[in-house]
Amino acid sequence: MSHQVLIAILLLSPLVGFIINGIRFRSANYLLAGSIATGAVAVSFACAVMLFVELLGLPAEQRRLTVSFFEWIAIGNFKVNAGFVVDQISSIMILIITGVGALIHLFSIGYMHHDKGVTKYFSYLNFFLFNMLILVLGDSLLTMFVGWEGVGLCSYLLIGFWFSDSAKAAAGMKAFITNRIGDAAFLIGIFILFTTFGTVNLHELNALAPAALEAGWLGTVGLATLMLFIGATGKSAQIPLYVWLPDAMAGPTPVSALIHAATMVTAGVYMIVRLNPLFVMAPNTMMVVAIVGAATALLAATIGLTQTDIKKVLAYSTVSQLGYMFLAVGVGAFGAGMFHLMTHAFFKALMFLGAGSVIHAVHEEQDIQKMGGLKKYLPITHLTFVLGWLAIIGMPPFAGFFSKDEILWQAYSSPRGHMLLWAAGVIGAMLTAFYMTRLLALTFWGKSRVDKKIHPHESPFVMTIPLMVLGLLSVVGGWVGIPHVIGEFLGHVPNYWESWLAPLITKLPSATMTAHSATEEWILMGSSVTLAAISAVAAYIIYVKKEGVAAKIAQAAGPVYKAVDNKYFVDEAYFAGIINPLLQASYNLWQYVDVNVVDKATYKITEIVRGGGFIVRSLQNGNMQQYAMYVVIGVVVALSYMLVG
Amino acid sequence: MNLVSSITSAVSGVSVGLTDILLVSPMIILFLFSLLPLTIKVLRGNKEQQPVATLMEALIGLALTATLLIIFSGSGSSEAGVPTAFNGQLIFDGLTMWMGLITVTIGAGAMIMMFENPSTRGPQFSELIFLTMNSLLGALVLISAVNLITVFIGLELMSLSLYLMIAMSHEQKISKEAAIKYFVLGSFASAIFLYGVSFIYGSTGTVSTLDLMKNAEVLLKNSNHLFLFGFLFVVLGFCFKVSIAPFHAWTPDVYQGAATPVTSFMATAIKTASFAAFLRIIASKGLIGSENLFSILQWLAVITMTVGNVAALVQNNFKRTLAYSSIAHSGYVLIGVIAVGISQSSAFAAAGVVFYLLTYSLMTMGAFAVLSMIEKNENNFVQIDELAGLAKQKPGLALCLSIFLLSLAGLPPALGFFGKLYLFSAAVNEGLLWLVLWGVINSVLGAYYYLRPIVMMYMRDGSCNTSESGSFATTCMVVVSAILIVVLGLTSGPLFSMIELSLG
Amino acid sequence: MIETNIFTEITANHYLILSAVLFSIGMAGVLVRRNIIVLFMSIELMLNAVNISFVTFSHYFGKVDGQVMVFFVMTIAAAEAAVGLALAVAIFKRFKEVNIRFFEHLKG
Amino acid sequence: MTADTFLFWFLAFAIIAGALGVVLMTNPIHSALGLVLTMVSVAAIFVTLQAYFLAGVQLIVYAGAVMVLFVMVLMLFDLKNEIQAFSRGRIRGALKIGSVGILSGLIVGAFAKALIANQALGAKGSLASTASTAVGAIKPLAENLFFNHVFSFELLGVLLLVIAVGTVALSRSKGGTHDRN
Amino acid sequence: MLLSVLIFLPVLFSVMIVLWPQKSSVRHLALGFSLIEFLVSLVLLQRFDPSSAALQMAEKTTWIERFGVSYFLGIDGVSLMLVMLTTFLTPIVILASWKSIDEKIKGFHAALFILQTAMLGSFLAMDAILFYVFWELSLVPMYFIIGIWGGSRKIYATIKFFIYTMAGSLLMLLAIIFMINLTPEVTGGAMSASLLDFYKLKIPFIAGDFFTTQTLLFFAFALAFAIKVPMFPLHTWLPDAHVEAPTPGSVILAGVMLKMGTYGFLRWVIPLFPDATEHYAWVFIAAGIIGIVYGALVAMVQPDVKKLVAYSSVSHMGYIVVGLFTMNAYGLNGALYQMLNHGISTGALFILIGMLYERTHSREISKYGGLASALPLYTIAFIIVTMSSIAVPLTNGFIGEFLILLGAYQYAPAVAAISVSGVVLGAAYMLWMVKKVFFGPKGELVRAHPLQDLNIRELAVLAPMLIMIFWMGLFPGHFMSFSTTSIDHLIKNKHNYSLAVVSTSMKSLEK
Repeated sequence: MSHQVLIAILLLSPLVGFIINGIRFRSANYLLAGSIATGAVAVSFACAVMLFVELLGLPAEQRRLTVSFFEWIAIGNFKVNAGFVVDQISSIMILIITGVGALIHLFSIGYMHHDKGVTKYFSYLNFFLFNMLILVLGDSLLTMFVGWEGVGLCSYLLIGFWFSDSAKAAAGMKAFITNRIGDAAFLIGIFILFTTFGTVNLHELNALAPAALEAGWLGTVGLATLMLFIGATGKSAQIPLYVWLPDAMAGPTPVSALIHAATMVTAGVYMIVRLNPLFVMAPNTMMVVAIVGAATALLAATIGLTQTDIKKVLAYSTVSQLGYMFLAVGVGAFGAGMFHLMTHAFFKALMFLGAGSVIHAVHEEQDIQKMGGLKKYLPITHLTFVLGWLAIIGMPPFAGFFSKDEILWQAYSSPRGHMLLWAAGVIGAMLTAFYMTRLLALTFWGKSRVDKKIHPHESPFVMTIPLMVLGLLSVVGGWVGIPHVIGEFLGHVPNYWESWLAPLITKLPSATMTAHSATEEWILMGSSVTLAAISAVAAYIIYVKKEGVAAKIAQAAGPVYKAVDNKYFVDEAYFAGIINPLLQASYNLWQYVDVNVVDKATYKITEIVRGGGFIVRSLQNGNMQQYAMYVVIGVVVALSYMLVG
Repeated sequence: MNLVSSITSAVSGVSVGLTDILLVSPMIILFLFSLLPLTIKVLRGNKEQQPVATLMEALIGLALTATLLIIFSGSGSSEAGVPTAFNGQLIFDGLTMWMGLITVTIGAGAMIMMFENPSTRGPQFSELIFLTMNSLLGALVLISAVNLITVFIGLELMSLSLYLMIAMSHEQKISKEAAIKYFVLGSFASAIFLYGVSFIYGSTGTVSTLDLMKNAEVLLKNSNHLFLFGFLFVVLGFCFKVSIAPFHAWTPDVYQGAATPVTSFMATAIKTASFAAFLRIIASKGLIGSENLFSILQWLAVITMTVGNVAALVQNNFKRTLAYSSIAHSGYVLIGVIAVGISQSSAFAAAGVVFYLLTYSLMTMGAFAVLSMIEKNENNFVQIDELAGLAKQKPGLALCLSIFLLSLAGLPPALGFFGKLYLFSAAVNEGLLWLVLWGVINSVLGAYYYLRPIVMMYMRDGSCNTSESGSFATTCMVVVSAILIVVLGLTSGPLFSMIELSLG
Repeated sequence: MIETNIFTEITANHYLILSAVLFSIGMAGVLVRRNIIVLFMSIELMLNAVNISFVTFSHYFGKVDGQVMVFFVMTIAAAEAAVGLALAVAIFKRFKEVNIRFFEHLKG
Repeated sequence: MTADTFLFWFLAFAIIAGALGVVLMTNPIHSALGLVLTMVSVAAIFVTLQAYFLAGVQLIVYAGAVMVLFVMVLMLFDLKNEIQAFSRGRIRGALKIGSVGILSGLIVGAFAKALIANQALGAKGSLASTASTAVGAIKPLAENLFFNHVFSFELLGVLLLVIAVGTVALSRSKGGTHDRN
Repeated sequence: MLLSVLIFLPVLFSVMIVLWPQKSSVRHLALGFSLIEFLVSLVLLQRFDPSSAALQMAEKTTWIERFGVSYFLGIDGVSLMLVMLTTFLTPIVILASWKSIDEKIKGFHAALFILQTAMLGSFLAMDAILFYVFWELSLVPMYFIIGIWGGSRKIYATIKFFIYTMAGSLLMLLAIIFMINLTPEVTGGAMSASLLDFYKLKIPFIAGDFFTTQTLLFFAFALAFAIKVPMFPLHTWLPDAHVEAPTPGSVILAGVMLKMGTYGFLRWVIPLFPDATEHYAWVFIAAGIIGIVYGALVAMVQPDVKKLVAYSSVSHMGYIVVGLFTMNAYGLNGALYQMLNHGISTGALFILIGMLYERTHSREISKYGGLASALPLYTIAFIIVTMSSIAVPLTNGFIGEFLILLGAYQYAPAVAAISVSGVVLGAAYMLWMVKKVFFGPKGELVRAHPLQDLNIRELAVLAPMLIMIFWMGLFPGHFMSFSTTSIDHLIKNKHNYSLAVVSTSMKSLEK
């Protein structure tokens, strides 16, 4: 099969699944719906694998399969095709998306079997995958934007899947609108790029990217990339637009795994990697990206410390990990960013699914304070969760170790890196280790705090198989990108990841490339791992061994704890600072401008005219002498005018 | 012997030829037919004949008049010159023909309404018809006269008949009050008019408009105040007749007090005739130099439109609303009259005025006719609110009234729009932009009150209905008018060209 | 311009001014008197003023058509008087009043 | 002061006095008497202007017929002194009188200016010297009337007929369909 | 002949409907008629040559010779799509009003067809007076539709609608008359009201001096169109009219009649007064931007669904105006496309709201909630239309909005930057409304009424709209290809605009 057909099948298969399930959305046959949906994604995955294989067979420079189905928009110079491209970056993305996607679909069959809207659920899920694939495959900014908005729409629908609950519906709305803010900036970015380069095709844009760094504080490309980055902060939940993601946990847990951990939220990272030649030329934007990434990583991690909802913890963890990815791309380590994207997809999907399994087991209870000691009831889940835990806290040789370490190293050593960025990363890693251990401890270990009426049970195979597969990936996923120092140590293990992506990654044009020794790298690596381990052990002690310490610490921290516990009051600040004033202003606008100015002005004119009418009426008093007087006065005035006028 | 010779010399001096008689034959016929019902009544021993017969006789008379008017008038576009009769006292040009036709036709409509309206039918119908026809005779004289004294006599014949017609309404008090008001103010205005005529006579030595206009330019240039004042008096006298503010004050009261058919007669036929005479005075090229006169007229037009529309806005009496609307429309027509006055080639603007008067008369007549059908008895004054529900009871009638009102508001494709279009075009052509702008603004005000009856008829529930007594003839008239308004609207081009050609 | 004594040299102007004064008095009468009959009389005064000016002009030009006009005006004035008085009678029958302040039903 | 002059001033005085009488007397009968005085004096003024025929007509038509009509109607109404003979309202009154005053001033001004400015038309200031014999004669008047204005003359006939019919009809009209029922 | 047939067929239909003896089958008859009309317009579409910028299928007959007024019809890329929109929406509207209009059915359908004639006429007329006639004529049936079949404050709303619109258009009439009086200088003597002769006029323009001929004429025309659009701050008639109008009235009003205003800009104002347009474009762009933001903000706080959609119209029409006055290919194409989009998506929204109103007799947002579980199909349709309205890609709305914003960016980045806030605010108010109405626990109205999901008829009403939403979103080329040539022609020759005339059957056509 030619690659055109493969791409077509890859894209259309989830769409067909969506349509079939969408038409029979009333059906409650979870098995049929799930099979259709999972099958559709599996087909896509097969295509993705075949495409990947096809790419492998090509020389490095030619690894670029394109297809254009039809001309979408063509106005003047603005031409956009429904064109898709599979290259080194997108091929990895489609593998992740369809692969992880297929597993999560499978998991959903078990997880959602009792839900009445299961068919609708699967159709949404398929539709999401379709849009996600468009996002990553699109060969122009605009096609990317189609998927970009499309996944936002699906996210909206899936977050609000249990719409009868107002809060859940509101969460969906919040996600969409917050995303829209980013999207608006994204659009501006597209306009700037199109106006500057005359194209929105990604390939052409990258080829046209200026060869020299942009001078000045913020040039055209700088502004464009900054706008695109703002778009990314919306989609990928970075400061200041991250607020939707924790709320998004209102959706079904597999959705959180697929959309809000593995795929959609990483779109921003993907987009920046895609356009790395442009970003590279805008150092200031890069700096912003890196700082925002680091700050988000820290901020979210701290909030994660205090959350008690199992999914919320994972959500803040996701935000934090996304921060790492942005930190990576911000310092120019695009490969590292992509690498972490992949490993994170594995272990975070795993943890979410694990959380799903737990929630399933304890009958929709999400508060970790009401769990504990589940290890014995849920052995498989526990085991896989531990794998994920080890991966996320960066224990070698688990997947997370390699990607996180790469990021930290780059943050330190890259010409655009900085000691502080590295420090932030390491602190973030410590915090991650801490709250993840806390999560694990409170959920699985220690004494059971589960309601006595509930009898937890292990999930069926349909749910545990994905867990196991993802667990495996969390272990081995990082081995494709073993750092050179370790590779050398292990005996010339190459960094496949780096070489695969190399043709599409622009080197940082920096004169001051400082040399860093391998020793330095070893030290840093060791210290970050050690610190994370210490942090994890501390958490273990606090939450398993010495219960009650946590409460004391919280009490000691006082207002700080309160602030963290309340997520720094960011949502409240947004409400008080932006949303409520805006609503109030709108109401006032309506009342004052429409009702009190425009309409009043209209009425005023009417009033004046009517007043004139009443004056005329009062002059018309029925007295004929009065009328004769008007005649005489009229004559006199006319005569006078005749004389003087 | 002596007597005989003097008579013959007189006869030869009179030089009344056949042409003169033929030219005035429409008037003669009109007069003779006006006598017919009355004579029959007298011969029957002062017993009314069937009103239908009276009406038929009158209508035949009017038809003959119209025919003769078409045959003998307006043939003056040939090189022989415009036909005049009686030593140039009357002129029978295109203006006479068109205005005469409008007046006579509309007069016929008014008679049909009189036939069925509760305040005019019944005993004394023949006298009423007699007066109406003689009023029309006066109107015809007014239209065709080019001698100020003939104008005056025509005016008086028209007006005096009208005073009596108003007073003859079966309604007891209000109509009498209206008549006396109209009479006092009318005579007052006549006196002013006459004084003006005497001034003109004093400054030019003639009262023939044709003659005096030859001197007008010189007199205006020297700003001879006697002439200016005299002329202004004459013009203002006409302004009174066509109810230009501030000489309009009689209009609402009299229109309201008079029986509806008589009101419609006043608002249409009489106004048309008065405007014709007004136009004839203004159209004589002698006045082009008088900028002051025209700026006075422009101000009057502005005041008139505004006063009419603004006052109609706050009215609830339907008849009074129409009266104010008629004042406003006088203002629009005055724009055209001014355009005629300042234009070098006046045919275009004059045709605009004639056409507008035609459209205005049709619409107003139609609206009054519907009102006349709704009136329950002679004491009934229809309020706009009382129209509620007419669309349910009489959908056809409501539709017709809507057409009349929308046409009055100047909404295409009804005739009223084209009337406004031509009139405003002529004015724009003469650079009267600000005046037209004002007219346009006023049209918006107008739309507001024209819509109110429509709102009532269609959008409010009510039980408005026509009176039980028969109204077949009026219905026919309403339908014909409505159809004419739509059809003439779409085919107004040739008609307008025809009018312009005959005026040129 | 000839210097003349306005008291001894009677010119056309004297007559015209007389007519103007008469006209104004008539006009004032129409404006201020409330008796409908007196109102008519005032109108007659105005018409008489018109007649004076017509005759003066006629005399002044040495032409007779001014007098013809006066003839017409007089006839019409008489006719007007007839109609007016008929109306007055008619209205008196209904209102039992001739003061116009009672005829203010139509207004607004 | 010649007789002509004296006559003019005397008649002018009579006319104005009569007119003022019409306007100012509160009793309508007194007003009517004032009107008679004015009409007769106007007839005399016509004589001084050599319009003898018109003077006669004035006497017959106005002083005779019209006045009789007025007086008859007044008798019919049986009117006494009126309580509200004049219209009310000071401002309105001032406005009325003021505007009439201005109007007469304007007209007088126009007369004064026009006749002096228009010497060119061949007129002279003095009446006595311009008195034409033709003006006074009845024949040219009749000729003018019947040659030039024959149509208007006939129309007057129609007018009078209309008046006759109309006034009769008006006086006979019962008015009000409700009355008859 | 085809254009005449297209325009006047509805008049014939309306007469036939009035004369139709059977009251029960009037609806079927009207639906059939409107479908016939749609078929005729399809023939038109088929005969249209998209590669030519000329005026096609022109017909010209002298009407009022004295003023050079002629019965002059023609179609080009600018008007074709709007004509199609009109004929497309009418059958839908008739089907949508199947249940909601239950009194004076004959009158309603007759008025609807007259309205259709007026709208088609305004899009096809190439003569100033003819255009004005149709333009004003369109007021009358709409006036009745709102006034007779409207809601509780219908009279207030309909009079406001009428007076506002008429006030604007009368100034335009004055301007038209003035221009007719100018034409002798280009026609060599005779007056002409033909648009083509108007195009030839070189109307003096002095930048900065407001009281020059072109500027004044420009504003006279622009005011008429701005009120119709309606542009801020002349928009207040719209919410009232929409809220009070019956569903079909709202659909036609939002779907087609507002487009008459924007079409007027495109056909009349921009080509006729290029200098003034360029010089004063900022005024309209500013008003457009304010409209976008203002409409969206105010929509956010509306308690009534219909009023919310009405204000959203203000916002959307703001986009169109911005697009028009950017005067570049993206802006103009986008604006034209957005006219169609708005017609379809806002039309569909009004239809949907109408269906809801038929079920519950209320439009108050706060009384709803949880509708999604009661009416799933309805909810799906509503959400799709919402997505179109807030311009989610792959729906029609996106294409138009994107192109307009692109055009705006090329005009001035700041314009795009501010306009783009409409994208966010649009999502905010629409989703807020969706959330309140469809999600959350069941509201009092939803509990109180036994609600039926969409029936076959309603599906048939919505299906074409939904299909169009995706068709236009996926393949905009299918639609834009008809208009791009004309718009390119306009942009290239904006200071020297003229239209060639291609006529199928004309002998007497000059030039």
